[in-house]
Amino acid sequence: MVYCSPTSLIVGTILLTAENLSCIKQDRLLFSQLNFSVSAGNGLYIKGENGAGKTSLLRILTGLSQPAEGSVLWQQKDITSDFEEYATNLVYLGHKLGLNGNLSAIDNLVFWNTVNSIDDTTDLYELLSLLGLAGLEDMPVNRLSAGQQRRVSLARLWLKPAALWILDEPFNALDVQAVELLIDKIKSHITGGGSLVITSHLDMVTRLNCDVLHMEYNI
Amino acid sequence: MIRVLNAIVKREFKLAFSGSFDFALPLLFGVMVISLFPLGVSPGPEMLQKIGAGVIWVSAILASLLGLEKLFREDFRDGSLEQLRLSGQPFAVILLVKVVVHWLITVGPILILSPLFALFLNLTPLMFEALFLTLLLGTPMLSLVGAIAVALTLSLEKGGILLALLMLPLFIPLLIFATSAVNNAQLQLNYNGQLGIIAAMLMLAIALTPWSISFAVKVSQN
Amino acid sequence: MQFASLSEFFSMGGYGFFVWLAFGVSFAVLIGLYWLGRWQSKKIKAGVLTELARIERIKAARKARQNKSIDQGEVTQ
Amino acid sequence: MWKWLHPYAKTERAHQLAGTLFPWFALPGLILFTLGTVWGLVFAPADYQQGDAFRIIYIHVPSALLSMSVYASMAICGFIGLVWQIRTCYMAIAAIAPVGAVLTFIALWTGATWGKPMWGTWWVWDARLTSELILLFLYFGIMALYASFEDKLQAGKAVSVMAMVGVINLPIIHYSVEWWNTLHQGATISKFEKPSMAPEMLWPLLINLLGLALLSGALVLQRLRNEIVMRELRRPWVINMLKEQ
Repeated sequence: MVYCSPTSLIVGTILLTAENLSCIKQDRLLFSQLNFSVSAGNGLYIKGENGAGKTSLLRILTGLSQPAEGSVLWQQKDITSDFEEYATNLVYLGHKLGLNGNLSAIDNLVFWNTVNSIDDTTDLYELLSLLGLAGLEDMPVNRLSAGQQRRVSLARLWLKPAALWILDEPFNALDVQAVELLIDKIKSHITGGGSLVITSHLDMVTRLNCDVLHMEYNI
Repeated sequence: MIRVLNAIVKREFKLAFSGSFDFALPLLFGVMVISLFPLGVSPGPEMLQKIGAGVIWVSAILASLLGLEKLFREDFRDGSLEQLRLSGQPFAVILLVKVVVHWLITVGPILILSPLFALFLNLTPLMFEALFLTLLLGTPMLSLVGAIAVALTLSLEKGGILLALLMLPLFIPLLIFATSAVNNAQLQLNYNGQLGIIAAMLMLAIALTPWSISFAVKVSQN
Repeated sequence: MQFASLSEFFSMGGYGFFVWLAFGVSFAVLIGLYWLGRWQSKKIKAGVLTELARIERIKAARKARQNKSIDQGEVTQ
Repeated sequence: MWKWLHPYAKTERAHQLAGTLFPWFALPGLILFTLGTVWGLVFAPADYQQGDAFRIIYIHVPSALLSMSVYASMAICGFIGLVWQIRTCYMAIAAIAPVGAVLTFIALWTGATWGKPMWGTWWVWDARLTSELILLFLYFGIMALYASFEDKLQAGKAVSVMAMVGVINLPIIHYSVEWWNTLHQGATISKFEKPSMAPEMLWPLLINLLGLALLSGALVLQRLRNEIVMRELRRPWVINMLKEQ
């Protein structure tokens, strides 16, 4: 398995392309004919009111949902043609954190590392203390607060050298320090040649110098 | 790949046996259903021997239904299933491993305690042998086919009764052949035919279900 | 013609009750299904009107909100 | 603009097609069904063993045969829908399932009313009645599953999978039940089996089969039209069509 580590990409190459995407949820057309691309060293900030379909769009970009029309391309190839390869280049943080509440932060991350075939070189304890979770590493995740749980899930951004980050409201429940930490991490990811698709209701994202896609609530 | 599967197996066992007795609930449920029958029908040893195979199999089906409900549910709710799908590993294989481990954890105890059931319902040793073999070959099929329905109802709040409505009709052939095998054993007849049919159904399930389960999960995640 | 008289036809050789019960209920169920479909289609038509009204409300609310934000000098895309 | 309108155009076309086809199914179906029923009830000879109770066969056998094949057609729709991603197929499943359930119910009901004079009891665990009962559960499962989803596209995919699982199981269920039946009560079954039928008995049966098939088709088309309208409520063509009426 070959990783597309962010640094190996030339800034400006188009990585992710959305072609004519449209999405229907509960018989309502959320969006249609959406075209955009995200290149290496660039981010896309998706803005829009509740119910505009931001999360649905993000899930389509990850390949978890199928669009009603159109396709998502990764380096000019349809993601469904080799989904496993696409997935190795992707970190997705959604509304659901993907952490089992009965397992500790360490157990969760070690498991995630293994299934993602990431060799354990990072010191997880060090990483978790960087995220402000020192001393909570081996506590079952459901005993942590919402913000702490989200920090655990953010650790994935440090662990997997993926070219594309798709982050759905990553700042939710985070305190100021954690927000700053995450913004720094995202900035270094982008300057390192990675690319990013992000939604947020916070204006923090304007500091990231991203392209903006405004989605309207479609009746 | 082996490392990944190993990690999944370990995680499932850890979750099943860490503190909670959830894994034993289907077994307890099965034992209780079985012990209701002598009370409800008649405690006469001959009567029990006659209905024994059917009772044990119906209880096994209900118990595995109860156990299956939990399969995937927690992982779907907390998003682990999404992360697994985005892990770059073949999703169908991962899910198949989860089903197999789930079968070991919830149905395994039922198999181990099946001598007790045979004792309760006055089955002869020959009948027990047939019962054990049919359970061994039949219950994996229950788990595999049931997993499709479970995966389809993941995103629904009220899974339980709908799940029963979807799955129970599909299990009728298994019930018929399994009980008839045990009844044959009671009459000291050959029951290889029935076992063969159950084995064939299991093979068919192994061949077709992994793909269907992963497709069904994807439908739920959509 | 197998029956000499009408009353003989209705009695169906003594099985009249069962034969007419079988046919009667079957016809009733089929006709019932047809009428259910008719009734549904009427209900849908009524539903469309409420749906259209809802869309109008959303549009109006959005317009009002846009006007307000323009008044406050916000830039909207 | 046109490109994303394309899939809706398809449902619009399906809606029109269903509307055009409806009278072609309904009228011949009605005529044939009436013809077959009158023939069966009035002109066909009575069975020498069962007398006039035998005439229930003219509704029981067509509905029993159709209930099975309707399930198969539902699974075919599901397969087409999943493979080619056609939303109209999912809607067709939703339209077919209640019709199939009604046919199954008719088969069960007429079987019971036939059984009472023949066996002296309303219900016997006879092979055909048992498989029809299981089939009814399968239909109920499909309908309940479809109704449970908020998102009907997801519902359509789910019932497609379920219908295909069901259709693989249906022959297994059918033969296992038949086998089980011969095992347990070989004696009663012969009474219910179709006697070798004289042509004057067979013709009305075939006519009724065709008539009921066409009528079921008409009912499916009617429900399909409803389902399409319900699902495409926001499309301009639906709104215009409903406003015109």
